[in-house]
Amino acid sequence: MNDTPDTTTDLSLALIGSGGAGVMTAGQTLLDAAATSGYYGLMTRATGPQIRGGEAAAILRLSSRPVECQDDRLDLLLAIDWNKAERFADELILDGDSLVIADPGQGEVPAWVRDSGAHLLEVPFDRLTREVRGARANTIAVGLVGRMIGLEEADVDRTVRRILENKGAKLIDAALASLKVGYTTAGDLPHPSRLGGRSSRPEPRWLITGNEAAGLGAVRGGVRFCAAYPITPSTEIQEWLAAHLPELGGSLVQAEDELASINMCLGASFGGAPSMTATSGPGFSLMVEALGLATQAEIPVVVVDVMRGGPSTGIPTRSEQSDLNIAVHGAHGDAPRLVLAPNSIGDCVTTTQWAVHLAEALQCPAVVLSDQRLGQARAAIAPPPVRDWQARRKLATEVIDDYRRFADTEDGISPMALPGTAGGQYTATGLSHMESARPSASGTDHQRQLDKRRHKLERFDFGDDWADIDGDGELVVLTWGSTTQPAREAIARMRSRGHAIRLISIRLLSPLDADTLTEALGSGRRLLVVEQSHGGQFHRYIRSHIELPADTRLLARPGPLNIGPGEIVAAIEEMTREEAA
Amino acid sequence: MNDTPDTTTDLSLALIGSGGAGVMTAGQTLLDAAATSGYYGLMTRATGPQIRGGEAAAILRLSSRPVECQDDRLDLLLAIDWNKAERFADELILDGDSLVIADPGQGEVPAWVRDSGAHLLEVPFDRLTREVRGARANTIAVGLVGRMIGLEEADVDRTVRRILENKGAKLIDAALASLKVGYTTAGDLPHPSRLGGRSSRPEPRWLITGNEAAGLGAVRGGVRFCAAYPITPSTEIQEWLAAHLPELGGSLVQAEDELASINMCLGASFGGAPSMTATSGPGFSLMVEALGLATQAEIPVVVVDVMRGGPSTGIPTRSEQSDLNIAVHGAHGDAPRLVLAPNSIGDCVTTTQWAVHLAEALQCPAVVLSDQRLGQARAAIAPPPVRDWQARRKLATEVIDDYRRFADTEDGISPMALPGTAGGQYTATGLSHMESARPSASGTDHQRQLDKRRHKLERFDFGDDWADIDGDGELVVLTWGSTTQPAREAIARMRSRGHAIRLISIRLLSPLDADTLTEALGSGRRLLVVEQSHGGQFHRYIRSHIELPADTRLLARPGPLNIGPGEIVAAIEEMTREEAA
Amino acid sequence: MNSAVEQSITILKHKDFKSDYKPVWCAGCGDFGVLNALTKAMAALELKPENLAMIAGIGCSSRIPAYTSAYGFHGVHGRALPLATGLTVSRPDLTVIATGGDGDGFSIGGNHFMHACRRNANLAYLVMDNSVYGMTKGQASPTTECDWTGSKLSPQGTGQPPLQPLEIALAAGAPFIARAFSNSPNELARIIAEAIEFKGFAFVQILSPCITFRPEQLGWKKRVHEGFEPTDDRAAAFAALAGDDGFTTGVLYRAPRPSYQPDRYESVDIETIQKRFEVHS
Amino acid sequence: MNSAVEQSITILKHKDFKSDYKPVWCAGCGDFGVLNALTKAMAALELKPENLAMIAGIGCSSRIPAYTSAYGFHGVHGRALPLATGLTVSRPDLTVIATGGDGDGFSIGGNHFMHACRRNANLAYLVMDNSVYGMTKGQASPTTECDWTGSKLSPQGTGQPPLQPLEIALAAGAPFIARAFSNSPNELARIIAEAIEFKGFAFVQILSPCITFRPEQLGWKKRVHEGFEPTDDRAAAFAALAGDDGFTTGVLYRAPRPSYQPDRYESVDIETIQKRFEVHS
Ligand SMILES: Cc1ncc(C[n+]2csc(CCOP(=O)(O)OP(=O)(O)O)c2C)c(N)n1
Ligand SMILES: Cc1ncc(C[n+]2csc(CCOP(=O)(O)OP(=O)(O)O)c2C)c(N)n1
Ligand code: SF4
Ligand code: SF4
Ligand SMILES: [Mg+2]
Ligand SMILES: [Mg+2]
Repeated sequence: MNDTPDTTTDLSLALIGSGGAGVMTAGQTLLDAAATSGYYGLMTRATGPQIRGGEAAAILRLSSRPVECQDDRLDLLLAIDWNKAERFADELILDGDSLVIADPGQGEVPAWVRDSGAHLLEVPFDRLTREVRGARANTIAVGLVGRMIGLEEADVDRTVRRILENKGAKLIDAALASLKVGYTTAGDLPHPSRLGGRSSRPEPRWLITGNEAAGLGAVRGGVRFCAAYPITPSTEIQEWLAAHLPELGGSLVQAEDELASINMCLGASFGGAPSMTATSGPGFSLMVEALGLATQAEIPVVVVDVMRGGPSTGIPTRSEQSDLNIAVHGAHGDAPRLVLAPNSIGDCVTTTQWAVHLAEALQCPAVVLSDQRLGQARAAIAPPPVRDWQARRKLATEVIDDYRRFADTEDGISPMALPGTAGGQYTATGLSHMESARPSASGTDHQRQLDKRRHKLERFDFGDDWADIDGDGELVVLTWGSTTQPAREAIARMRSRGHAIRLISIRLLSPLDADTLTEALGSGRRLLVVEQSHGGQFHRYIRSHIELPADTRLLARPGPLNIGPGEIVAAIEEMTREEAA
Repeated sequence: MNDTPDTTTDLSLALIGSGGAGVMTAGQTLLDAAATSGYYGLMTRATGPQIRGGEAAAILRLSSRPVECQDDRLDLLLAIDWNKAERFADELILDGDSLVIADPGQGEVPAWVRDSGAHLLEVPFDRLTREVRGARANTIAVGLVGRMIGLEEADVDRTVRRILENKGAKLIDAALASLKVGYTTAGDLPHPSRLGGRSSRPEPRWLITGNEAAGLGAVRGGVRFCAAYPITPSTEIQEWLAAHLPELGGSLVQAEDELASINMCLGASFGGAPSMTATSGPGFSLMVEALGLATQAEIPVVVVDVMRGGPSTGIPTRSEQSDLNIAVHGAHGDAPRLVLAPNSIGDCVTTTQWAVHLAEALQCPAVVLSDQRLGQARAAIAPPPVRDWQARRKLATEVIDDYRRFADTEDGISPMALPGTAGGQYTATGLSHMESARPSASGTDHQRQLDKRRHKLERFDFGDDWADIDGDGELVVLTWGSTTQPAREAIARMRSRGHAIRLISIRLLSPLDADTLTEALGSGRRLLVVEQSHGGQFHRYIRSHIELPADTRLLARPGPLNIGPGEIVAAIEEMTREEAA
Repeated sequence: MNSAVEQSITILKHKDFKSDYKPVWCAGCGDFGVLNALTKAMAALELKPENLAMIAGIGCSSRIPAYTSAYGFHGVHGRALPLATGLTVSRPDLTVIATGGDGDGFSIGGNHFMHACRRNANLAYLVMDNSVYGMTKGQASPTTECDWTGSKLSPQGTGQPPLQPLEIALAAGAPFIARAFSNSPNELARIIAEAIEFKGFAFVQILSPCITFRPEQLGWKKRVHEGFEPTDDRAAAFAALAGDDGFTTGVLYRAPRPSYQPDRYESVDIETIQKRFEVHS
Repeated sequence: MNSAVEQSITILKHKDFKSDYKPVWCAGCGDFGVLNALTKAMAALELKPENLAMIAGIGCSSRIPAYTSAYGFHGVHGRALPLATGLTVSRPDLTVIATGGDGDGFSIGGNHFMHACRRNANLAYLVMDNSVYGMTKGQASPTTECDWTGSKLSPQGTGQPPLQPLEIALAAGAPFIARAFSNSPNELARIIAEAIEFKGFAFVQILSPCITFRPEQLGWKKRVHEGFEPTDDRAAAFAALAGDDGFTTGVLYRAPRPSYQPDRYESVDIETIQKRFEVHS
């Protein structure tokens, strides 16, 4: 490590401190300031088990290029105090190139930090705080770090002003004074690396969390009704919709439980309102009966499942990709449905919007598998692409003679009459039925409607969005959802070392088009499947549909630690090494 | 068709009539009488949509050898009337060798009967009934058919006496008189085929339904607590347990819903009582959250899912094998569990008993996938084998220092302390936890417990009962559950024509031992997978675990009509024909 | 008695509110009377079938939607009220009627019942109470007498006091609560009409005998008697229930309050909302 | 006041009923007071921790089992009462206490609450009511005031009258109903002890402030007042609730009846039962 500042295009840092120290606010301020300065970035949160006020870490990555996953290591760790910090030892990886900033008055440096070989700088936050009236250590830290990594002071000041907008002049003044203390202190310290490389004319940029993005995707697609029951880590979707649906002429009902929320959505959708609910594993488990009804009665509905550690209550605040099985298979009877997964924070907009469009077009339930990693991270990203996917349900609008709600049409999609349409009256039902909707226990009717419901999914042209495919090479990395970004980064690293690798990230998990996927995999290639589940659910699922290459490896492990690029690089290296050997 | 009675070892017949005609009672009487005479047999019921009193059919097969599925065609059809009988046209298959008995006064013979080429005999039931005081047409029919097919009159009389035991002398006398009318009338008719071939010293025989058998298996295994919510076609299991648990010192609670019933079972099991509930698809869908809890908190519990047509409310009174997906995959998170399936009515005893034993031994939930075809059929069978599988939970019984409820033992099974054991106090939880049961969000603890729970299933020696394997040959028929008996019969027919075929019927569906199954399949063989689902769930599931032979065919179709031996023979023939070509 | 309604019942054709499906019900089932009275009430209110939505769960009684000429939704067991709530909230222009049985509504659906009473969305809820699970062939329901031994699932009786739907509705805050009898066609039609017209959550317990599994309920005919006088005083309503034998009919409680309708105001477009995510640089 | 209990509370060591886990609760959370009073009551009743089972769902309050030295079951959200019912019915030798929050018990768990009141299995049910979902960071619960705008999920307030747990319990047939306050340690311990000793279903609503999401609940201290006098007359209890401001404490209703215990009688062995399937030939 040397004292002359390097310029880097990519910087990882973390702020830690015990409850009330305000590291989350500090982290978000830095992210927002960096975005204002024209950078991309990402902030994830980690907290201890206390309901409120326990130890906390804000983990940030800032970059001149889009980033949507954390790096494997930290350039910088700032500890306002060391209280229970060892809880983050597995997550905050330091090495000889890392810089650690801590207050010497806050006790001993934990072993994992000491043993990492990181360079330690002492900053007496506590004392500095006492020097300015109303100052807070976390704001001083923002100034300090902001300056050290090379953000413009004006951008940081402006960001803090905006955040405190409604809090009164006194608070704003104290905050600006705190920042100044930080800037000044930073001036005296070595700056190992500073951010650089942003374009001089910064592109437009959004600050958004994955959960907000899912909410936005929903209303973009046309959702106008939501019923919800709070559950971590999906509640922010519900809250976002509660704030925004009424502005769009829609509404949100807080239900008594998830059985109610999903059925309220079905009721609203029966009436014509594109409907959605958001939940996580435990709530999703309670919804599967109603999802089967939605399949049988052909009622469009979208459920966003923001996955967390399972099974059961599991680890509510951390990510996992272990709800794939229930998303695809969670219903009694043969009940095919749409299952989609966003693969980045921005893609939460796109995929949710697509899910609404598809559910409405295909008159069936759609499950969107987001996860805590995407949902609760906040990022500065390029605005997601504008897509014209809208809720456009095939309706029976004229008064019809002999209306058959479940008519067996060419594409399997039957015009739906909405209440209010004279002559369209029918009774939607979870019973097996005839084309007319009349209940039937006949084998012919049963088979015919099962066929019809299969056909409408199989015959639909989903286009190219079923997966994101990138690059070519003898090795294919196959993944889905939130592990896509680290996979992408791992592949980029390997490519820079001369390896040719293809990435396939599946967005449309069900129905899975075996032919298209097989073609994308190509022949003679080797395969690495990457997923964040203990049971290798994705691997098994893919295997149940297509023949996998003889040389297929699986990188599957559960949460709560996210799979990072380095872990995927190691798995790829192992495969390439073996090949060489 | 000729008039001199043939002797057959196997006879299929059906009695039909509208509500109140009593065909079900008549059918059951014939079955019981045949059993008394030393035959084996099976009776299935079919009814129209009316809640009560709609058209009904009792379909019987009687044989000198064990039979557990209906034949593809009928030797004899007796119609007390023709009211809505055409509803059964798909199910009651007649041909030129069939005999049809009907009252000419009941109107025209339906087209499907007339066009079948079956030989028609006219019997004026209505007039005959009026000849004897208190006579009933259905009892006359019992006498008539009983005599025609060659049952001993004494056996029939005795059976009717036993059935009417508590109904008073007047009723019994009228019934015996009715039988006599039947016998007499039969004397004047041609008897195309009579049952024969029973051994002179009849083996012991049970009369039992699959649902009763599941109840018996449960208490054999040690179940002493049941909480239940009624649902067709599983209610008879609950009712059987309600009658018998108290006799065994156990108890049954009727719950307010399935969420309550499964959780009551978990509470009782936490306290040490081997617990079970029975349900069908819609109820099962409501239980998956609690099943995930049982996995995470390692609480033994058994759920018998008596499958019916799906999805959603589907066809409540008819069979399907379409709950395999949810049985295996219905829970959020990685939540492996035991899934077992009985393959005959008698096996409902054995498999349920085994499920109780395994759930208790492995401290995890077990799902038993029975179905309406097994559950609601009544059969005269050989008594199921006596197995010594008992509920034997590994307990922590002494007062222990530093008790670790979820200790990571060699076999993955941790001694469980029951309330009342001093020093064993712990808090069972659905949260990820340490060995001590203390909640934990650490990656190490999470992974360790996930590994432990996988290991206990993988390392357990399930022995040979994982499947019933029979015969050898270049072709393998792979199936499970209630389609096993028709597959067995189809294979027998093909064998008698010189084909060598192996049957594999999987009893332990999860965990699926890929190696053992692969070995049983052998190499170079061709495979026919048989299942009663629209989506081919079983086929996909197997495929997600093992590599299937290149030449693998799938015979999969939904309910409500059961897959019969003839359908499987046709599929096998197609495969052998292609090979020859 | 609302004589305007009474009169029109006899004038308008209630048959137009029936479908041509033959009910699966047993001959003599009380639910036939409910279907008749309901269609009479619809006719009396001069509703249009296409603007009516009948929402039900699972049970014999829950089959009723398909026997009317209205739009219907025969959902899953116990969830009629959430379906109906989602529909009425998002389509306030419709007339929404939830129906079902005592098992559907008070056993598996009990939580939704309690919360629907509080929530007070604009819908009528008609429960055909026969104190039994008819559809599954005769088990005890929450309203079954504690000593009824007619079910193999509770051969010694349930040992639990029957649930009091009217008391629960009152305690849970329902603004309209009534009881009627399937075999008193005029009163039943009148009460159903009142419930439909009521703006908010209107609950009617309809005693509707199950001829097949509770044939003794034929005797209800003799036990049922009019008696409730509508009040808007909860204490008075509780007091009225204290002396109730379970067979008093009429509107017990009627205390209109604004019905539940979550905010909606079409004020901005999505572009405006999206702008809020933009970084100001 | 039961002075014997009062006295022993000060004599026996309630610390022995606490585990060494540090609660995840926020400093100042009302639930600490409940834990204290509960362990005091356990000590006062001279119970053995190993014969005690504490059953809970999910929520801040539902974490309480692991903070005691009893056996505990921290199940899934809303299902504490079924777990407790299964346990108490099959293990009548144990002392079973179900606990949880207002969300767990009255929202998602509302149906079980209603049916547990009717069923009257032998267990105490202690609900720590803070009129909010604490664990999920502050949404309205069924007991939240209709105009509370503190939640982003209902920014205009819920628009629904708060659920009245005591009225519901009474309407649903609970034989023991009380209210207490987490910050009145002696009364709370006494009422909890009474609930535990009661043979049957004993429900206690414990007002227990959420300092983090409802800091204004600190003011409850001034509003709470003793006042309920135990009665076994339901009408009198309903009347007492009519004038209740939601902050009256004490035992409202106490009317013992035989608790629910399904039949058991070890009379036959399995062989005898199996014989019933044999064909007599
Ligand atoms: C989740 C679920 N559990 C159980 C059932 C089985 N089931 C169908 S109807 C019914 C009870 C119906 O009783 P009630 O609502 O009183 O209607 P009734 O038939 O008496 O009119 C039950 C338990 C089901 N369909 N779904
Ligand atoms: C099925 C399910 N839905 C939602 C949740 C999320 N959740 C956890 S606790 C809780 C509410 C807790 O409120 P309350 O019972 O009042 O407890 P408190 O935290 O206020 O003590 C919710 C909605 C869950 N864990 N499971
Ligand atoms: S079983 Fe009872 S409730 Fe059902 S249709 Fe028949 S009489 Fe009516
Ligand atoms: S959030 Fe509220 S209820 Fe939860 S621990 Fe904190 S103060 Fe207690
Ligand atoms: Mg009923
Ligand atoms: Mg609460």
